[in-house]
Amino acid sequence: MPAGLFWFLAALSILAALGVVLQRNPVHCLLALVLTLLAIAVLFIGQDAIVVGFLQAIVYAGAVMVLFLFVIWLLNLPVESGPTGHLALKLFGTLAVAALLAELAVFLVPSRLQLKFSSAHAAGYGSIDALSQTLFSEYLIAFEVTSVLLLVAVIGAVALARRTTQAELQERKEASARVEKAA
Amino acid sequence: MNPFNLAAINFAWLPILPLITVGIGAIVVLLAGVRLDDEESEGLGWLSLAALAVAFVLTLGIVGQTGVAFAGALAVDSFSAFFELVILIAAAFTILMSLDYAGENHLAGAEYYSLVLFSALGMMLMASAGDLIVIFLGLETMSIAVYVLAGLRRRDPRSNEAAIKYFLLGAFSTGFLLYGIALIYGATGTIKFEAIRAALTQPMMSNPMLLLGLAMLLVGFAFKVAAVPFHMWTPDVYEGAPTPITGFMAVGVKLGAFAGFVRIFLVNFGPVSMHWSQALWVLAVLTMTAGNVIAVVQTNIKRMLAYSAIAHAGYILVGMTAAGPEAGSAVLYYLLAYAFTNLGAFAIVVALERRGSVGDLIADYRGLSSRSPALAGAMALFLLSLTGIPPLAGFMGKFYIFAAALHQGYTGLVVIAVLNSVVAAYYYISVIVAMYMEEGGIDTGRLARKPALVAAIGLAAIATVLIGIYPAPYMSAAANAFNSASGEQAMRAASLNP
Amino acid sequence: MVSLSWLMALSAAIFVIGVGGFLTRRNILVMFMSIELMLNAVNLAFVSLGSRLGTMDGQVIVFFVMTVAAAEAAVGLAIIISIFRSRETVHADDLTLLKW
Amino acid sequence: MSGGILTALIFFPLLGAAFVLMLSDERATWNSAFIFSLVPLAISFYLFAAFDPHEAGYQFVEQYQWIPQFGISYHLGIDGISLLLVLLTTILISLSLLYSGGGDIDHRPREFCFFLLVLETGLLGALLAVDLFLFYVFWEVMLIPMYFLIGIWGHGRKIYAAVKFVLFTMVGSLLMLVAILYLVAAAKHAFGRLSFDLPLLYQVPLTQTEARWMFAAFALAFAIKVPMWPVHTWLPDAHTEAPTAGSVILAGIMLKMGTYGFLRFAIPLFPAVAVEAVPLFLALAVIGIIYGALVAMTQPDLKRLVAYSSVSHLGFVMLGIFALNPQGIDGAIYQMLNHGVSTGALFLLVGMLYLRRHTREISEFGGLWKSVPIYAGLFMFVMLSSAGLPGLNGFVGEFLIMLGTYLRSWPAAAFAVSGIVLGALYLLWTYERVMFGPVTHAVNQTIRDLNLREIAVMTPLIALMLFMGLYPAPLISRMQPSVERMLAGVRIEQVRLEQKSHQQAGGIARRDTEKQADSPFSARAALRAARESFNGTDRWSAQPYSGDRPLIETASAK
Amino acid sequence: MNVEFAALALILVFPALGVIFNLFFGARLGRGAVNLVGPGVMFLAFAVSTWAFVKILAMPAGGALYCPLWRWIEAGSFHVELGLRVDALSGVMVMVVTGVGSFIHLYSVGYMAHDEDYARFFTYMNLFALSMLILVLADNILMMFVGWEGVGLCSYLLIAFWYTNPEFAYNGRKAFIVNRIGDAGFVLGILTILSALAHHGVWTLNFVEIQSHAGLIGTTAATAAGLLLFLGATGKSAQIPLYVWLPDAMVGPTPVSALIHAATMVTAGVYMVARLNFLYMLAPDAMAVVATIGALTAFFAGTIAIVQPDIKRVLAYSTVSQLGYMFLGVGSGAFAAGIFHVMTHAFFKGLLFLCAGSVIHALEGEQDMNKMGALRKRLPITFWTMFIATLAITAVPGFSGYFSKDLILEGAYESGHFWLWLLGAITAGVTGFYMFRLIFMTFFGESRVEADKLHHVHESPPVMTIPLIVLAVFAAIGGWVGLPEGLLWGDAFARFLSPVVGNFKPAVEASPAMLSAIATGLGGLGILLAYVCYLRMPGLPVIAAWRAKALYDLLLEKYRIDELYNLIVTRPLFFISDQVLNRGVDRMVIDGAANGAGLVVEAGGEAARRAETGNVQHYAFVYLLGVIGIVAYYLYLVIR
Repeated sequence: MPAGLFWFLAALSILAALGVVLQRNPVHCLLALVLTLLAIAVLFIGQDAIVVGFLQAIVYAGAVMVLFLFVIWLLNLPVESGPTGHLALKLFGTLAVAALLAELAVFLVPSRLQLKFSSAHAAGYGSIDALSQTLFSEYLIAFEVTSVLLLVAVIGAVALARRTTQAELQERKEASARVEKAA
Repeated sequence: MNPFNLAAINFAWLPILPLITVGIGAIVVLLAGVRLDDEESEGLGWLSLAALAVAFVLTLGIVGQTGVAFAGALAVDSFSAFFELVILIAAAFTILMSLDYAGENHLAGAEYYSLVLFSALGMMLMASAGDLIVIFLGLETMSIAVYVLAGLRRRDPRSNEAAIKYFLLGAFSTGFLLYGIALIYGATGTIKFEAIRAALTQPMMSNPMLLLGLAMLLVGFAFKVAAVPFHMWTPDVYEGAPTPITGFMAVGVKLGAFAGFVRIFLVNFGPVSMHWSQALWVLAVLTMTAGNVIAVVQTNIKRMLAYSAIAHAGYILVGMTAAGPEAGSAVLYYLLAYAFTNLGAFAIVVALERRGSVGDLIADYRGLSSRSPALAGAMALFLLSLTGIPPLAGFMGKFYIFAAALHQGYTGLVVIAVLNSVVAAYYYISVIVAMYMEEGGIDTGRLARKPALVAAIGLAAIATVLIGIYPAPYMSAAANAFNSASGEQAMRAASLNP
Repeated sequence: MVSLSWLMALSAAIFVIGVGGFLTRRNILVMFMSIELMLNAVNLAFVSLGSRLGTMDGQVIVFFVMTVAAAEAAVGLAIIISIFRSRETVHADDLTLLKW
Repeated sequence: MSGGILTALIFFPLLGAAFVLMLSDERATWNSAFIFSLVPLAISFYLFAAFDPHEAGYQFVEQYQWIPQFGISYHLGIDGISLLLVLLTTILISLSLLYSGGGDIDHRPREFCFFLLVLETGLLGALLAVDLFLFYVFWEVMLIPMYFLIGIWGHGRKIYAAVKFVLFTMVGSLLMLVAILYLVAAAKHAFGRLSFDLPLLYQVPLTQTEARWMFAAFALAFAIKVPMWPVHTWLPDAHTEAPTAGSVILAGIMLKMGTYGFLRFAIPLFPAVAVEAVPLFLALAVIGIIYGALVAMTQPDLKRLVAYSSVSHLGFVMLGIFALNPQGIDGAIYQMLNHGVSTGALFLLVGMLYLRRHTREISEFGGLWKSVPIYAGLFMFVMLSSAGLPGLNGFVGEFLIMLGTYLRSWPAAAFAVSGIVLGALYLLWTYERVMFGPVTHAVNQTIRDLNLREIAVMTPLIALMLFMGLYPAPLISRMQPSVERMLAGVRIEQVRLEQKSHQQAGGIARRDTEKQADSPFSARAALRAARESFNGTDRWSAQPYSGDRPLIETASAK
Repeated sequence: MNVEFAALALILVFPALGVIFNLFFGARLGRGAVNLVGPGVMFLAFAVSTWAFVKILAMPAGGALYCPLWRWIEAGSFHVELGLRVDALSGVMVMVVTGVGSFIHLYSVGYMAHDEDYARFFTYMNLFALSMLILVLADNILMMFVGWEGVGLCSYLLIAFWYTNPEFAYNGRKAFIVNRIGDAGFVLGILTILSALAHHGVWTLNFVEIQSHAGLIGTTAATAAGLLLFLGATGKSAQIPLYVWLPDAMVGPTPVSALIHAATMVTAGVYMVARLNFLYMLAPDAMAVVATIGALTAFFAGTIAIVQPDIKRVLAYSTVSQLGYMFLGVGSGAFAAGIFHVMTHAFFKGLLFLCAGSVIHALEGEQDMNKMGALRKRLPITFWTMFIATLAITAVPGFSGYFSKDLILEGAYESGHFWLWLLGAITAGVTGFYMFRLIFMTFFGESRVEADKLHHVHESPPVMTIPLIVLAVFAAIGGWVGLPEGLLWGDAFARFLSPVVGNFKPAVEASPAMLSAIATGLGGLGILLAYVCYLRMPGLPVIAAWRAKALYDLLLEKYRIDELYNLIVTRPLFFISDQVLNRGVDRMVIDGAANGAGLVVEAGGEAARRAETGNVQHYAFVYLLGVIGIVAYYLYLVIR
């Protein structure tokens, strides 16, 4: 990966990431996030992680983010109305984040960043062949688990978002009454 | 290499059969429940129990093994068996508690039971993981299922709120955990435990990347076990979640998390314990102290038990700080004792709770002993065990942990732990005070119609007493479990008198 | 070739930005997006480290992380919807029924 | 190995407790609980009779593996130090049950009997355990039933009192647990194996610092239980609010666990530190004696007054223990029994009064003698026993303690005698305000005198007071060998300490009472002198030192 | 020579049976049975005592009877064997106690005839006698202490016999407490002896054994022990500074006063000092203290007696004064003289009290001498017996008191205590004055008896007067066993006692006759003055009191010693107890610390709880702080 490209992508991804954090409109945030993901996808590909890079672009930046978009529209979210009531958190949060970044920076200077070993990329490194070979041998169990994980996610999503039953409506009434009373 | 040569990755049915059983059980429950109304879900519960029972039997086969399977992805040893068995028991208790609860509260039975099973599956994976990624995936399976379970009382704003808080912070924490895994991977070039252990040679030990990785892993697990200051979610989530799930979180999630925590730190990072035990020392002190001190002022029993769970995590961290074979088995034994006691306590909370969350206040327990002496007696038993009164299980656990820590020279830590126990005694006892020495409270309905719940309470009580007064077999089981994981490391058995 | 340090620094920067976003935005959805930032930062670290080490593990892990992220997204968004249904809000500081 | 008689003794009450829990009829509950408490009473009498008074070690020993991982065994045994306390325990529990069934406990009798019997198990277990872990288990087991007894059947600020009792006790006992664990670790270091067995732990070599810290932890735990000044403030509250039976057992037996702990554990485990700590403990004990008596004097509440008197009396016991000589320790053990009997009886009497008037305020009474002469007479008798009137039980213990203390440190004894005066002062003043003078409250004219059951409860205690006052020798002779054995370790340390101070003092010999008094050399010399000074016709010279069986004088006299 | 004589135990058994009988059956069986048993057991004990005493007399000098009982206490090398022993000293004492005691019991039958609590009264009386007999018969000092405390207890019970009067109850308690203060010293004294001997490997409390090992007790220990034991004696025998209880003890029934003041309790201290004469001989300093205290007490109490209006109170102070004489005697080394005075004093003081009781009985409880007078005719037996007793106490030659007091003063002078002798001699004058003041005010002059009582003033019944007559005989002639040396049988009493208490060895030569004359003269002067003041010029005392009002009030108020004690002891004690210790140290400091710790925990919990705001971002912030902390720790590991 040429250094120039890296710097460009690095700057882009950081700017886009800042965009996620700083913009008020959730849709704009989402777009910035997609931009970040794409920049990172290119960074992946630049490091011979071709399959993963494309997956990142297609599945992550594509499918997953669309899910977000649906939800934003579904909820019809308003633009965040300024930094109300959160100033202290914003200030101290930023300070803490800066502190963390400073700490990490100390760890990540080149002299401290020594790998155990470092080898040249074998032929086909990052290809779908190599990836699936590893995936289905050494990571067979993990791979199977992801299927379970996705199943769990589906069940969970359905369980939470399915139609409200009559009994639940009743319960909801009771609950809100109780909340009011508590308030 | 033929990628599908199963022998090359030493495929083995033994370790995965219990997992598969639980997974299939979950799917069967789900399918069977499709056409059932929420109120008729009790049969699904029994079905889940059957799956757990089968898995339990199958897990027994792992006891006594020592080795790995699936190219090191799964550890096949008594350690995994120990945790898997306890996790299965915890799941079974949770289901016993839920049989009536789920119907009464209109929870979606099929989803509920299958998620409990899936989450148990995740925990079991954590217990038997042989590499970091399986741990991570197990953790996620468990967590995602529990996020949903916490929010399953969909129309209860508290339940929603518990779910969202747990989810947000959990995902946030996942980031740190993953970051840690990445750094460990970078530092050692591998994510497999065996290889990591082999890599921890002298020059590697102070590799900054390894250390930063350790730090982030520590954070990730500290969050899952609810160690201070990563504990803030615990009371809110425990309070908001459906009570059986709270019990499941307090026991099962903690078991899974500690299984991973112990496996990674005590077993595999054991050789570099000097790089993490001091940090754990501080965490342990903070966790015990904050947990106990804040619990003192709670008025809601679930919240109080949440802080108590935090405090108990602190005691376990004391054991982990001590870092050694004895400490390892002490932690295991403690978890066993803690599991039964806490499950029993939560079962009683379930029993007293009426629809919604009426009956959650400590004040609601007033005069319980005259309305329902057996229930009050059992609750007192559990609370005393949590306090650490001999000869109950909780005491033996503490005793074991304190002994281990002292043998490693952590006298100061043990003294702090002991002083904390006194604070703890205060709030546990205040519940007993409410039950036995005050009047008022609310009527709790008839318990006799809930045989499953009664069975859960009874079994937990028996176990609490039994593990306490005859701890030797459980102690040796814990010791064997730990030793089989730490394997060939030249650590002598934790049974200290050969 | 770009030095590993820079890659890691980039990863750390994005990670920390994600953390910052999580801390400072009121909107749960945006907080969730910040978490996605953190995960991506980690992914970048995995790929970079894997690339330097010359093993495929890093990339495989990224694959898993993506799956997990997808699963989390599904569940997380479902939770957000369910809370929006009952509370009509997605602001983190409105969700303080449970406290103390 | 003796067929598990001690196990039977300990667990029979537990069996009874389980049985009682299954009953629903109130009368049946009381009766069966009482009967169940009679069995251990019988067993303890049998033990007393079968006990070999010449054997210093443990008798009726039972030992089984329990938790081999830690070298913990179920090891029971009884010796001269615990024998009489066991007897006291079984007696007082039976009497408490007998008394409580007579109307003192008016609600939830089933649970009451349950907890009382569980408490008996805990108490007996703690007394009989030879394994440190086993002891700790029973030690804590005692705590809980007592907590319930105070909290459920108590009066007034019962919850505050109960919780305070538990927390105070727990602070000490948990720190003791740390010390136990540390000690065991040291034992492992020394002997290569973990063991909680007392005889082994007695021999653990320790550095001075270690021993000091551990002694401090043990001593704190026991001092709280005793309770010594200044950790005594849980006691007045607990006593005052507890039901009568609770107070009786608390004062009569439970406090003795603290002093017993010193005798059995703190001192023999760390003799060197114990010897060092003598001045401190003598000072604390003396402060306790005077302080307790002074504070008792102006208490407006009868039970509170008796509670503070316990502080004073237990101060005497501690004084005797830390005299670290046979006289002091025999006296201390004896005084433990005395206090159990006398203060137990006092609490019973106060309870009987409370049952009639529902108040314990001294100012509510006056001139009671007129209406309740039997009660007044018994009260007088018990009060005199408590005040240490010669001829009654209290004096024997007090005198031996004073003697032991005097031999150890005469100023301590000089201060301690003031406790005798103050003791008489507050007791008599109380008696005067309650029994003498005109009847100031009309209601006091109509209260009824003791009924048969109450007299039946008091009679054994009165008999014991007389018997123990007039003929203590058979009791003391049973504890002697064990006390001597316990002191053997202390003496070595004492001599060592002296040698050290001799060296520091540049070899100037310092005369020490104990060493000279009981060392074989000087004793033999003294005996010779004694023989020479008598002409043999006098009855005093005929058998001047007979009966001192375990002692050196006899050996040399033969 | 020692002879075992098991019957000695009977001396204790009889009163003990009396106690048991009266306690359990007395009220049930009625007055007759009690009246029979109460005094009866005493006479039986008296009989046995007499038997024993006769056996002693028959034995060669130094003989003794003993009766071993059982082994009482043993602990380590220490052991106490209970045993009874009658030698010359205890023989005399036991005769006095049972003898005088019996007659007082007999007298009580009449005196208490109208009291409903007669059974309780005789229970106490018998118990009192029992205790005193234990004290006297004990062969070891610890058993002696049993009796010693026992009489203290019984005095408490008897003084507070009419318990419904709060003042009486208070006085009873005061007696016991003051006694207890002395007893504390006594215990320490025992311990001092014991430990001094134990240093040499000798463990004994037996009088004979202690005596044979007395050489092992150093002077320091002997002095300390002597003084401590004497502190006990000051309590029991009402000496400065612990005499305050005795005058207040007058509130008990009069026979009690007689028993306490004459025959038994108060003489215990003198008996103890005599019994331990060998110890005191080792400690001249202690002896000097004893003698000085004795003389001072004698004078001091005498002066108070001068102005008291209460007939029993005068007698009480006279008792204190006479006890002072006894201590002057034993403190001077004239042990036999001291004991001799104990005996004679038992006769005449017992008699005086019984007479006073008879007067009070006649006047239905009136004790104020200002409301008596001219009773000579109405109470002839009482008058004559009391007059004899007064002659005895004022040491009119020929009467018993003369011989004993004379010996004491002689002993004091001859042992070198000139000033003490002088004080004693002056006190003899004081004694003459106040005793005859009593006689004159009671039996002579104008009748000041209140009108409504006057008509049924009558002589007491025979059951009361017989003891008076018997005691009067002894008061008159009882002193003849100790005539001056060289007259008839000489000082037989001292000879008899000498094997036990040794012979008095004068340090200073003196002429006994002259000493006797001076003392007797001063006594006569006192009587004369009383005659002048109360018969010849009745207005004189009033004028004197008015003139020297301050002094008069001071005396009347007993030098305000009670008030002083109240101010410096009692009040501070109560203040410390309630305000300083109970409210201050206990509630505020100790409980404050304990509760404070609890409050700190609770406050900490409350504060930490507030951090749990419910806002998930706050949680994340805390989380982040944790991360920063942990990473910082590892950073430190890396860059260190």
